Amino acid sequence: MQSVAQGVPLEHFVMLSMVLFSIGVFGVLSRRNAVLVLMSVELMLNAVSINLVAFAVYTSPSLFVGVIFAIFVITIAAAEVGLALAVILRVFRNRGTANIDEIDSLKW
Amino acid sequence: MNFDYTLFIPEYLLAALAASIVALDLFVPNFRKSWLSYIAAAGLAVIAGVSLAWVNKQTNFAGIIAIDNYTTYFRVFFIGIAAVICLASGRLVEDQLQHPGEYYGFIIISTIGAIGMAAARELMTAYLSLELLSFSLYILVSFAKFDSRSNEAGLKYLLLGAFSSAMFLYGLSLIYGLAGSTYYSDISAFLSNGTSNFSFALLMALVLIIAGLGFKVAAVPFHMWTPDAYEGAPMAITAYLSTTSKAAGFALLLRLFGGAFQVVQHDWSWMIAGLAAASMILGNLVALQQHNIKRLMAYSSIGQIGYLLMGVAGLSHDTASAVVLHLTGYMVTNLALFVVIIAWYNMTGSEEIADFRGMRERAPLLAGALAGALFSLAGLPLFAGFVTKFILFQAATDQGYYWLAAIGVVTSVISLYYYLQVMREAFVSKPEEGQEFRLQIPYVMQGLTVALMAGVFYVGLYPAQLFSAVDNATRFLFV
Amino acid sequence: MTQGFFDLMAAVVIVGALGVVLVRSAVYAALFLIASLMGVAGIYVLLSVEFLTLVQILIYGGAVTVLVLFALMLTRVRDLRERAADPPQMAGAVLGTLGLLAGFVTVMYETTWPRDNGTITPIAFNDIGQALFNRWAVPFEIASGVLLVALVGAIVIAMHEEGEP
Amino acid sequence: MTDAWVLPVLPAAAFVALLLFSTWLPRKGDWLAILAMAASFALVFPIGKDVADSIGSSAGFQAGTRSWEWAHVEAAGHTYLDIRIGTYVDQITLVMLFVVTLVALLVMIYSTGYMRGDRRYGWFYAIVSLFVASMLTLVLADNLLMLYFAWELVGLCSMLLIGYYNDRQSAAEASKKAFVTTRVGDVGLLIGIIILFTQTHTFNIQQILHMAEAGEISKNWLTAAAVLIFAGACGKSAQFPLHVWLPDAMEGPTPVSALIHAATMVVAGVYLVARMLPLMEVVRGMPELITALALTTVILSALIGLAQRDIKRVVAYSTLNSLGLMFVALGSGAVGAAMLYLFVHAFFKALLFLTCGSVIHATEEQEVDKLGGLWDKLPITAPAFIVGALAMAGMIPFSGFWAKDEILVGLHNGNMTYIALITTLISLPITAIYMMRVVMLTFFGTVKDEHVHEHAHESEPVMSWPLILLSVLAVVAGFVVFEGVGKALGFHSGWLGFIYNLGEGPEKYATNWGLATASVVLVVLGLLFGMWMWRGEAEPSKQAGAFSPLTYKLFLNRFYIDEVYQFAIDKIVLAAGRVIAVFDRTVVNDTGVNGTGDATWGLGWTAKFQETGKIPNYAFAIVAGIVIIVAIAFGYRA
Amino acid sequence: MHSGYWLIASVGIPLVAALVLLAVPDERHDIVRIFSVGVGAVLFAISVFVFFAYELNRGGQYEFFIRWDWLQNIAFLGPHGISLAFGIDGIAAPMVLLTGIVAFGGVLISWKIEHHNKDFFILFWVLVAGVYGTFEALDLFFFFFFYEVAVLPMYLLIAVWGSSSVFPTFSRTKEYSAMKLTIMLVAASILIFLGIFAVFKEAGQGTFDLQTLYAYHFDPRFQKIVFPLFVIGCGVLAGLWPFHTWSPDGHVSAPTAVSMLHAGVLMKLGAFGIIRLGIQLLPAGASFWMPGLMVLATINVVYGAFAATAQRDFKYMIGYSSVSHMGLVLMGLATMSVIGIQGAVLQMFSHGVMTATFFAMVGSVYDQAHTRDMTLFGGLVHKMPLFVFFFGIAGLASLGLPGLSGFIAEFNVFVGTFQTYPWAAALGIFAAMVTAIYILRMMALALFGPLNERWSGLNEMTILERGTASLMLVFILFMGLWPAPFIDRISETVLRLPGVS
Repeated sequence: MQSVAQGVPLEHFVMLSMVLFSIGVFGVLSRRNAVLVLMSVELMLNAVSINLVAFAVYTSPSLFVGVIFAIFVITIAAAEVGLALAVILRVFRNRGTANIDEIDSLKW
Repeated sequence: MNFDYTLFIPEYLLAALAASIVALDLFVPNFRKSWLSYIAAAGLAVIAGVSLAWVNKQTNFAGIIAIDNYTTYFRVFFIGIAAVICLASGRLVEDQLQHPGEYYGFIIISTIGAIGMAAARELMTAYLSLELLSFSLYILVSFAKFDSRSNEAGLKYLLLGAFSSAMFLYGLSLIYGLAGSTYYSDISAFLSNGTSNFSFALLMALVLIIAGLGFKVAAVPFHMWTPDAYEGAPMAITAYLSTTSKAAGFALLLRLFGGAFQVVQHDWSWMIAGLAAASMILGNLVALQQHNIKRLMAYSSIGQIGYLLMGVAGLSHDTASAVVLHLTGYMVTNLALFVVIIAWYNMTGSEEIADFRGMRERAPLLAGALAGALFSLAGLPLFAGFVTKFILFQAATDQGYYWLAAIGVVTSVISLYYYLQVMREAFVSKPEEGQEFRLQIPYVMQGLTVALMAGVFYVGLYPAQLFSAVDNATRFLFV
Repeated sequence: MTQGFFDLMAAVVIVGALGVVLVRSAVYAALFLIASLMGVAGIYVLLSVEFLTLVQILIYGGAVTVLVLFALMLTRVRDLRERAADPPQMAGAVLGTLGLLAGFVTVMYETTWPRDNGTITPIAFNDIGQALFNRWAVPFEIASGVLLVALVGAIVIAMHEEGEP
Repeated sequence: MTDAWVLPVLPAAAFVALLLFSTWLPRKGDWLAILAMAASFALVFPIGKDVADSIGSSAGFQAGTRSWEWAHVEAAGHTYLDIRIGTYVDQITLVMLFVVTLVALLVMIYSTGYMRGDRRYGWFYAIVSLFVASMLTLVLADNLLMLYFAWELVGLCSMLLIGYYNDRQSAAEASKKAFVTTRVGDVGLLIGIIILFTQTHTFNIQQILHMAEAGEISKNWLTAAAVLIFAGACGKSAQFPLHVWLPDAMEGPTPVSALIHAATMVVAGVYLVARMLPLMEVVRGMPELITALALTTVILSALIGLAQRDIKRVVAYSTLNSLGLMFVALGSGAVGAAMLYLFVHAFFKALLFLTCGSVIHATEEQEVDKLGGLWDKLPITAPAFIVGALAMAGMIPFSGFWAKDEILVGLHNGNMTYIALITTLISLPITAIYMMRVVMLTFFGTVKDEHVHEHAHESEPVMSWPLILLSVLAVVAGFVVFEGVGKALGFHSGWLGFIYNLGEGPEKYATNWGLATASVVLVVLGLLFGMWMWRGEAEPSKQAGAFSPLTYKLFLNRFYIDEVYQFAIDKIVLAAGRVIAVFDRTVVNDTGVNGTGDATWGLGWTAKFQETGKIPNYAFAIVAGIVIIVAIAFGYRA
Repeated sequence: MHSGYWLIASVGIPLVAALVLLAVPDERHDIVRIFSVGVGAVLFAISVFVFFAYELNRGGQYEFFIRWDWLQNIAFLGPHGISLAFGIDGIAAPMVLLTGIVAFGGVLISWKIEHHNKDFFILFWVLVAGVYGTFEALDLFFFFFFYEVAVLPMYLLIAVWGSSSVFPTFSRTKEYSAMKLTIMLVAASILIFLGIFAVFKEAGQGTFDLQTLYAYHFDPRFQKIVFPLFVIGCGVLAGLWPFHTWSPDGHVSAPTAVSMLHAGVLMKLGAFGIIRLGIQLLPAGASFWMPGLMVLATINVVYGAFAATAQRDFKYMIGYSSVSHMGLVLMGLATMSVIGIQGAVLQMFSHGVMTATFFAMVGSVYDQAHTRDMTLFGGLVHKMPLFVFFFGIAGLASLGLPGLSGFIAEFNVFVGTFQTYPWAAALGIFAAMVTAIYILRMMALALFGPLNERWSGLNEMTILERGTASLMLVFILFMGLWPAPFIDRISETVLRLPGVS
């Protein structure tokens, strides 16, 4: 069957993923709420998946590891979110805040 | 293509053991929870024995997972560490933690992840194993649910871990994009055809991968989580963090860079060297300032990581052997030290170095082991540290890294200072009034201490067998 | 026309992502996240891996977002708004990101991706299944292990103990 | 009798025996020491006979020459180090042996009385034995290293004996002074020896002398060596400027002073110079240097002697005086004269000290101002002392006269300028005066302290007999100058022929009547002046003292030389020490060592604050790390 | 029986003793003491035997040689890669003897230790084992191994059993001194560490065996680079100026036995290392750098002597005099001449015995008086004549009195030095005079003169202290009166040293 994306070069996808990744990094660096930091990490992971899939379909379709990898990445990401939220809840219950810059009793 | 699932029997056994421990937890009466630790340890010991069956068998599963001496070595190694940790945490878990079953379960499962990291010859598997280990550790670190420090540590570790593993993944994706495959062998084959027209992508990928793994092994500047996680985590888990997770990181590092990236060594060795230098200097300097034994160990471990990275920088068969040897010696020493600390902590409930005072009077055995372990960490002879460090540095020098070796020895002198400070509390300071009485250390702890110290002396005085075993193991890294 | 579709989707993704990292209100951020992730799903469509598209929509559009919203509720983010990061932190964030981006751009312009023939070879559903359960069975098992650990762990951590307020 | 080594070994053995067992021996074992001493004294004669016989024979001076290997380093024929133990005997040695053993023997006998009942009687005899043993070794040594060996031991023993009364701080100080001062000279001696060794690769004295005379040693090194060795001699023989220790040396028991001044210690320097004289004469200007210093000593000591109050101190300065004369003789190359003076000096100086001893023993008082009119109280001591005094003053016919006359002749015949001769002559009356002063103040004139005078009593026979014997010797010893006497004693060609037959060819005693009369006149004048000055209440002396109190004080305080040295030690050596010590602590340690440590510590302190505990910062660190590495990598690649 | 087992025993016995002591219950002080004295006696016997059984004229190969391969044919290590190779030459022989003497003396002196004497002796034996090993090891790795073993127990030995002291202008806590000592010594060994790496890589023989490495001819440029590492690294342990400050402070704070072993033997390890690693391994570097060492050594000698004159504390005085005397050792080594180096080794032995005596004596008076300020004493001779006798002998030995060990050693050094560096020799002899000044000053102050009533309560030395002192005295006299046995052994080896004239 014919793909719908003929004509869009690989670079575009890679560029997109890179931008998305950077935005995610920015989020991690700038956000204060643990949950939002987590969201930013999700963005980064999605960037990774885009990369993987794009490479898979463009350069090595014979052994499309990228796609499989992307599936796993998504899975792990989901699991990560679940676990993280549990921890965040636990922290919130003990300290009454989810603001990561207020959570700095351990330092130096 | 070989799909021999029997290769994973030890892992299946581990999984089964974990499950059965969790199940047992439901039936064991509360005042007998310590049984769990013994059962776990016993099971682990058995499994370690089983996994010895693969010695000198060099085979692999679909080219994804290699079961060779390297894997076997680390299998036994990780399982052993897990067993020690289980035994050592018995009293701790009873006193402070809920859900002992899950606790031991996670430790055992994480071992699978660690073994996977050592065994994987394929990026995806390596990544998943790494996540398996990390997840278990995230949970274990925050296992002391009512201790806000534990939660905080867990949160930091988790968020930063996710962040850095995203970085790692991105690096992997780039490598995949370049090589079109995730098998180490393919990658290495691909890279050996010249990298001129995508060298920047390659460098970026390498940096990201090194960052991810650097985070795992806590190399400066990716080390920030370490002291906090160490301090927050339950004592036994701190020990686990400083042993298995680091060792697994190095297992993966060696396997990956030996198997996939050695052909482009000149592209990355200087990065590792830089990290090594930074780690040695920063870790040992900041350790001078610590008053909490866990944080002290955290920084000292950062310094030790620096030494090990020195070996990775000049990666070759010799250095790999040297690295694994030092890793082993360091881990044994570290375990011994942590067993002492845990035992003392169980008795006194304090993690402050200042509260080690009078250990000589109150627990001579612990004090002696403490001294031995600290000397070993400082790299003084009779103990493991001297020999392994000597061989490691010599190996690095043979690769031409004189300056790294120089930094290494200088910083190890600095480390001697703070180790001696700890020893001073234990031996010179007298116990407070009314605290002079002898403490009754549980026999488990005494046995562990003696056994581990015996190990320290074994490595320190007659490393020949161990070294040749290691040499056989690392031989398979570069196929 | 496909190029146009790509641009659209890319725009959605980027805008959503920017929303996630810039918007004050945590809830809006969550919604932006959904948008962005859906955009990514679109990208998958464009890459003709429908299976991934479904997975993306199900897991992210469903599970993850809901979880996130729950978390936001439970942690009662103050009137669901967040203070802006203090200047040094923000400066650091900007610098770091720009540096990284610069690196990426260099990579972009300096690299010719090997074996890139500019065309997509679509991957069939059942091939993926085959691969997943034959060749990649072991990673699959490990992944399941990870999920299990996460599940149990989340319960153990979040579970309300007796004697706890 | 070629086994001269027995002489020192006997007293040495006595020393060991006493050191270990004296506590359990009857009489603390003094008899052991005395027996050993007597034995070695007896052994001197066979040796002397051999030497006397060997003079004519072509064999040369082989008597008593023996040598054993002590330490030897040799490889590929090249000898790196060859230290031997060996004895060498010739006339000079012989004289020394005779004097040392005899005086020591007498002193020991005398001490049995003087030291009776002392707390550390056994220790005393032990050390005296060692003292003598080392002195004998010194004179017998055939190589410089062994000589130095004995030299230092002599110094040690003298220190121990001077500090014998160890409950006196003054004694401790005096012994310290003696040792350190002589040590200054010893440093010179040691360097000199090393120079000679590095130049000649041997320690053997005779070889060195031959090489020196044959001019096989580079002139500069030779000069250096000669000067340094002479410095050593100065230290031991208390020549100016290293003379300060000798007068304090009387802190020790009087018999010890006798030993030190007469026989064992101070003449070591004279012996050394006499021994090395051929070497010294090769060096241009060396004799002049010796003479000059010697004369300085003579005048200085004579003047100081005038003003001292302590009877022993006066005698001590008279020793300086005599030593000066000996060195004058050596300077003018008159070895025979020097040895003769040494010979007779031993007797009358020992006599003087022992008599002093018995005076002190009798009165327990040594301030001449407190004594007086003891003539009738001490029938033996007094005349004995006077004999000694006259001999010292060089009154004819006492032994001192002949020896001194020899020196004058030597000066006259020698190539020395007349200044030397004149200065010596000037010193004579002064000597006479202060000797007379002591005599007058002690034994005549009015009694100053009734109490002292009352219970003064002559000391027991065991102490008196040595005095008498010594007095006789002090009178007659001088007659050996006459060839007949010498022959009678069994020396061919008389004493001087015997002594002089050292290669310079025989030289007869040539009386120079002019000099002789001059000296006699001067001495008599001096004596008479002394008598007049200190008669009765000693009024004139007081007036003299009052006439120029400054000079008086100058004399009394020994020209303040000690003070100068004390100052030098305190303000230079010790001060330098303090400075260095402070430097060491503050700069080297507190700044250098601790500074490094503190710097490291500070680095750690500043570095630890990167750990802010805030997740965004940690994340930033990661990103920053990545960016930096990437930047380096790309920059390097581009 | 293989003669090498004697050396193995000399290292093994103390280690085993330490292990055995681990098993002794804490409170059984008596067992610990008797056992330790026994071990000390055995070691002493072995050392004496080894010294006298060392045969001359054996072509200068190492005697009592024994080799156990430890790691070989693995990684970068070829055959005999790292082997436990023991053997002694004419230089090591006297050092072994010295170790036996001082160790035995130290044990006797430590009899009266009450506080955890079990721990004390464990550490003590480890220290002794390290010292023996260093003198006997013929493998670069094990040389360094034992070198570090000897440093390892120092911290605890000083910090636990030492004494802090307060002086008018400053104070020294035992912890400070112990830490400074340990850190400085280990820091110095860094240089040796690096030097060893460099040598191994340069030689490329795949072995640390010293004899193999001696046979290899290193490139002179390389030697010039690496030699300073060894000399300074070892020099610090030998009290090389300006890295000497650990020594006086360490002595002041250390317990008696440790001071004895430390000044007596440990400082010699440094000088020994300079011979083994410096002169023997890198002769070209040696001949290039030795003038520099000569300058430092001369500073050592004069500086130490002067600093000693200003001290009021016995141990400080002895400490600085040690600096001065070790300076003489370095001076002798720096001459690169037969007599000089021979004198250096003699001085190592002489200084070892003499200083050990010093510290033993000071300990015996300090234990009673609890002060070491010599200005507070006076007339000790009236209460403790024997003490004064031994102390005096040691003092005289240190100021180089003939008949005692010090003279022959210093004389050799001076002769050797004079041939090439007359100025240095002159300064050295001058320093010997200054030594006389401070030694006699100390004696006049503390030992002689009227008795200071405050100390009328002092008693004579205990029988064990007398034993120790006599033991030392025997050897001081032995070497002073009949140095031939030493000189023969030493010179035989020194003559074979490369680059020595």
